[in-house]
Amino acid sequence: MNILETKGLTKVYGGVVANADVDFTLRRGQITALIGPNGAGKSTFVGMVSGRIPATRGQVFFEGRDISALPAHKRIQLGMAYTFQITSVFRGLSVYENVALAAGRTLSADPEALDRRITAVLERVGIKDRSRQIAGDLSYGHQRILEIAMGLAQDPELFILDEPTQGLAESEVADFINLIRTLAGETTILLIEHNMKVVMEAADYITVLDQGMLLAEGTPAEIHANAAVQAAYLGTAVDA
Amino acid sequence: MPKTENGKTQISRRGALLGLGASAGAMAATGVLPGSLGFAQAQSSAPIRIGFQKHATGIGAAYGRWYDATTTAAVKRINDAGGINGRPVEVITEDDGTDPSRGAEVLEKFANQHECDVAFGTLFSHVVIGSAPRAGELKLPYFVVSEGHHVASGMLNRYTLQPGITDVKSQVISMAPFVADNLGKKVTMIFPDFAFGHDHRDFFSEAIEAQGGEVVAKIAIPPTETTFTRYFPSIPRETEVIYHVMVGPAVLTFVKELGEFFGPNRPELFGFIDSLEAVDINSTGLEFLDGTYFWEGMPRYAQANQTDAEKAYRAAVGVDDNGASLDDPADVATYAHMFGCWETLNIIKRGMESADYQGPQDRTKLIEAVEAMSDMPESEDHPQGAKRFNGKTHQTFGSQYISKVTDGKLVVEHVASIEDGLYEDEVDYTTQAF
Amino acid sequence: MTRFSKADALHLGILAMLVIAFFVLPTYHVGAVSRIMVLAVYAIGLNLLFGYTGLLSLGHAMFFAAGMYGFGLAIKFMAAPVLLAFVLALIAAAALSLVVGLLALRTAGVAFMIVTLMFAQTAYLVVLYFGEFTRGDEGFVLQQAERLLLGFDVTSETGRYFVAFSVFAICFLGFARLVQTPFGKRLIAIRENEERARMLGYDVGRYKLLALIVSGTISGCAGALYALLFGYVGATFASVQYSILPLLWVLLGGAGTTIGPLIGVMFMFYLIDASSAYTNSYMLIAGLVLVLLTMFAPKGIAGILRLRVMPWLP
Amino acid sequence: MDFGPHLMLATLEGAVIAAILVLTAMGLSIVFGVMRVVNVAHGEFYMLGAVLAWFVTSFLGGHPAIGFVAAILIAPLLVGLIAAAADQLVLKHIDYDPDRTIVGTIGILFIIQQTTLMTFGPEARPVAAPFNQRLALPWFEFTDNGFEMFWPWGLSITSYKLFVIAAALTVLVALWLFLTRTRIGLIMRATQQDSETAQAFGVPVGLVYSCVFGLGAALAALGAVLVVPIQQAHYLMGADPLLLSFIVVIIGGLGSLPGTVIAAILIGMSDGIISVFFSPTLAKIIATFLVAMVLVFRPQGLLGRTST
Repeated sequence: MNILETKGLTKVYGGVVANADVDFTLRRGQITALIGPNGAGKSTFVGMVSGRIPATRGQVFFEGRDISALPAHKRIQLGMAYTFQITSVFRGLSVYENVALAAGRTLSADPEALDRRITAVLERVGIKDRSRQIAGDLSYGHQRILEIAMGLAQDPELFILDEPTQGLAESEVADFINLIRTLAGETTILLIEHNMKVVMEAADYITVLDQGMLLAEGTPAEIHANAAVQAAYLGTAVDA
Repeated sequence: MPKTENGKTQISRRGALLGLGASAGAMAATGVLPGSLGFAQAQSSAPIRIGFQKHATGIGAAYGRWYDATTTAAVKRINDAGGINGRPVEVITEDDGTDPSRGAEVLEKFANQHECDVAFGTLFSHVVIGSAPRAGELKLPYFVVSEGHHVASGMLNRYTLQPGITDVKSQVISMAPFVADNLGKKVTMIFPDFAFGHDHRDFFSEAIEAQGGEVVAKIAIPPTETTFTRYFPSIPRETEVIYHVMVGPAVLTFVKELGEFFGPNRPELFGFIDSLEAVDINSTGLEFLDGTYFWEGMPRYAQANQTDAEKAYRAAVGVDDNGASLDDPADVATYAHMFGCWETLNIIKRGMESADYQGPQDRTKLIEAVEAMSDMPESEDHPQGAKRFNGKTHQTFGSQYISKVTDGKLVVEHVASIEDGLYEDEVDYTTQAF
Repeated sequence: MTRFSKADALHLGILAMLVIAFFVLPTYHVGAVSRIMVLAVYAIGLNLLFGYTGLLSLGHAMFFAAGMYGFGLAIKFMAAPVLLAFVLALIAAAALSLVVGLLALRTAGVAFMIVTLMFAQTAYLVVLYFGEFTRGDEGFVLQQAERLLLGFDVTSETGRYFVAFSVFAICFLGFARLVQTPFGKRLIAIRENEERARMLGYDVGRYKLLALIVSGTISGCAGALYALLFGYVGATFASVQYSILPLLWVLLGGAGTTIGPLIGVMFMFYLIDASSAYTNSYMLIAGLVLVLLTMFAPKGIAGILRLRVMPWLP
Repeated sequence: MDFGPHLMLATLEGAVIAAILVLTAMGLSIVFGVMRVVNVAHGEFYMLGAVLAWFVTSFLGGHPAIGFVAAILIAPLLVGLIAAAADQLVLKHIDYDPDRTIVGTIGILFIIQQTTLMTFGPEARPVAAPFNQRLALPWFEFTDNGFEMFWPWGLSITSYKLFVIAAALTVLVALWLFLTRTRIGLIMRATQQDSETAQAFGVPVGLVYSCVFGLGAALAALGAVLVVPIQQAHYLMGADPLLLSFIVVIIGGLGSLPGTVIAAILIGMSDGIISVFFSPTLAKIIATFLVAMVLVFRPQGLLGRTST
């Protein structure tokens, strides 16, 4: 069964159509990349999926259940996790507290389990030694990693990552790809990405959005060979 | 722990002191003697400390300044005449910000920090009511000069007294006969929509009905309002007299807009001078007031039949014949109220002397002595006129003045007698324990 | 773990000092500290909403007044015993905060400031409008005999001090505990980054509403306590001025710290009290101090302490 | 008074209130829009304008018009300079941080208020209007005798109040021209849009802020000079205009000058018009509550754009 489906999902901003009737399915347990040129409506799309942005019309199904009417926090409670395109952590709190807040929604009743989860997640992403640092003082790369840690700490069924590698250094990108690959099978990942290297290396499956509409989908190889995608996207921004 | 030995007290009694020219001596003594030296001596002539709760800031500041001037003048006169029980009087002034919370704090300061013998001088009712419970708990005699009905209504306590100024209920009741007989029977009342205004509304409505008149409309103006014209259309056409009372910094606007609203054909106007207290009635825009009537607690303009006591009082507080400061003719006094400070201080003096007041341990004796007072004839101690103090209700009653604006001056047209303003007792504080 | 006990030690130490203060301070200051503790409870109420949840209310006087009038009117018109009146006061404040919360929390930022300000202004006018019961601006007195707490006289210096102390201690410790709980942490999360908190699955609207209700109820508790201890109920306490004051106390003391409210109230009280002894224009001094303080101690007094000496300050 | 004339009178009076409010709120709106700070001392700049007007007119004496004209030139200028100085001395140093600005401007409020109390005193002092004729207004009605004109009791306005409305309109137009047609105006608006970019393009943002703060205060002072012949100068008169303009700015929509104008008219008029139907205090309760509800259901204000 598909973990996520959308039907006719549409967003109109003051007459401008950002997403037009997007019918989308997401396969369970895989890493799917959502790509498309700037302004293709990728962030709007995941915004509507996660509930941050109210849809003009259309439906969202999660685990077969229609969640179109649910507010964002309810959708997250069903097992989604979401990382922001622009880094969004609790800048005034420590790394540990950041992750504690993420894991705490389900684990706050059991402090020991909570502490175990936090330690495990920090270890996994490799910033355990920074757990007492204030998040705002971290380097940009570490903040992005912290944000991913906050997503993992929620133990999500579906993990939506909105351009996670934006602004990362080359070596950090490589680390990120490794991390993502280890998650395959554990959880379903929806990855919005500009960096084609990441997409090609990390994704099992690719969906292409152009001008708010679904343009193509397929394996990385199929997409690479797709003429329409070439024209709309790869031809213009292949080096992005 | 009595602070003064009997023998010394005898010497410093009033009679003995008169011949000694004591005030200067006593002042000098306290000024010269350091606290540690001549302990007994210093105590016997140590000043009586009166805490003056002053509206120096906040909405009551214009009144506060004149209450201060009157207090200073009254205390100077008392000290010049030998002080109280031979001891000089010292006034400790604290600003209450015209705020009930700060007012209560100030009383605590008087009682516990400055070690005042009594507290005195509050005008605004909310400050009085906010402070009075603390006065009762601190067992500090609290002499207010507020004209509110709070004391006589029984709301306060045995330690709070108002012996120097008539309360609003009495003032209002005593106006009704004149209004009904001379101005008209159909009255529209305009008053501020808070307790002070409601007192006017309730007491006057009742009193005018007793005179065969009626209140045809009651227009309550919200507080902090700065413009008024839009409320005036609610005045019914049949109105014969408009009864107005307003307080606060916007009073002049209120009266001006009333004039602008009516133009040339107005009904009779009867106002409480509160509407123009500290305001020159010859300000531009007030010309229409000519021929209208005002209640005055004490006539602002020196009258043709001015008494010597009034003349002396006026000179002592530094007010000219037009009710303005001697230094600045544009600086108009709150003349209809501030006499209360003068008279209250003289009553404190008389009370302390008849109670043989020595120190805080005699505070209850002081209250009993004041409670025992009754008729007070017009004199330099009571320049506003004769008073009748009701020891049970802790409230004084005096004559009230109705003046007509004539050629830019307020000329007294009618004097309401003490009897006109009497009403049944609502409380007997003397039955309360100290 | 050390961090935990240090904070606890600090809180208990402050309470111990307040007990000692009663025995060593002159009478006047005992009275002053009683009042400071009552007002500090009010400031704690605002601190929860403003300092911890990041919602700046300019209308907290309405909650203070709800408690004060709930208490005072229950005694005046129902002759309720003090304890029952106190409970009614808390219910009144909680109910008002619930209604205000449901409406005002539809807004955020400056709009929230204005909406709370205007609701408070409405509440103030309502107090005046029903002058028949409230005696409007003049207010009314609660007689000594009506202020017996289970037969205990709260109008003596000792009684007043320790009733104020007890309520303060409960609110102070309860508050210190509250901000350590998951609930408290989530409020901080909302203050730090509301959108992030929502996208971690927290029902931000519900948390904000709860914070407002707790905050309003604590403020109402302070209002009822004031009426109980000082025997006066009046509209002044519902005016704008009494919405701005707690904000000033919290900002001066240090917003988002447990000890900030007490420090802020104490500082402001003694600043005015002390400077008024030297000059009539004490507001001028107060104004200068505020300007200097905000220029050189941006996070308030407790904020400076946290920055310089006690980084573990909760 | 009959309903029709009463409503007309309330509307006219409301227009006068709105005229003053629009100037004061405009001042706050510009400051708010460009600098994003809550200036709690704004009402005190208004008060200073009124008080300075009194000083100027009583110093000059002579015909009221001379003093008034002098006051309208001098008071806003002086107040603007004082505000700009406050900006340079205080606000600049706290980096326009929102919380610190609140404390700082409360401090400035205390300082201005107390200084005024010490120099000007606690009295409410009147300033004579340059001219002030009462103008009775007619009312028209269709009766059995056809179209009739009559002069209802009390339906009137003064020439000065009409002048206030006209003056406020003139100032508004001038302000609009200033902001859209002059270089300084453009720089201000550019800074409002994006202060960092403006800085990058060589705009002296610090100086612009001081000018804006001064301009905002000067507008408040101008409103006060216009109002002081109707009301009186008093050291506590700043509280109401502060709250009202604050409300107006938010209701209008942050940073939207047309919104500010509409909201000022709405709020200035609503008070008066609602008072035709209800008793005064109840009318105020209803007006306050309704305006709050506008924000509850339109948090971005009337003409504000939703963020995100």
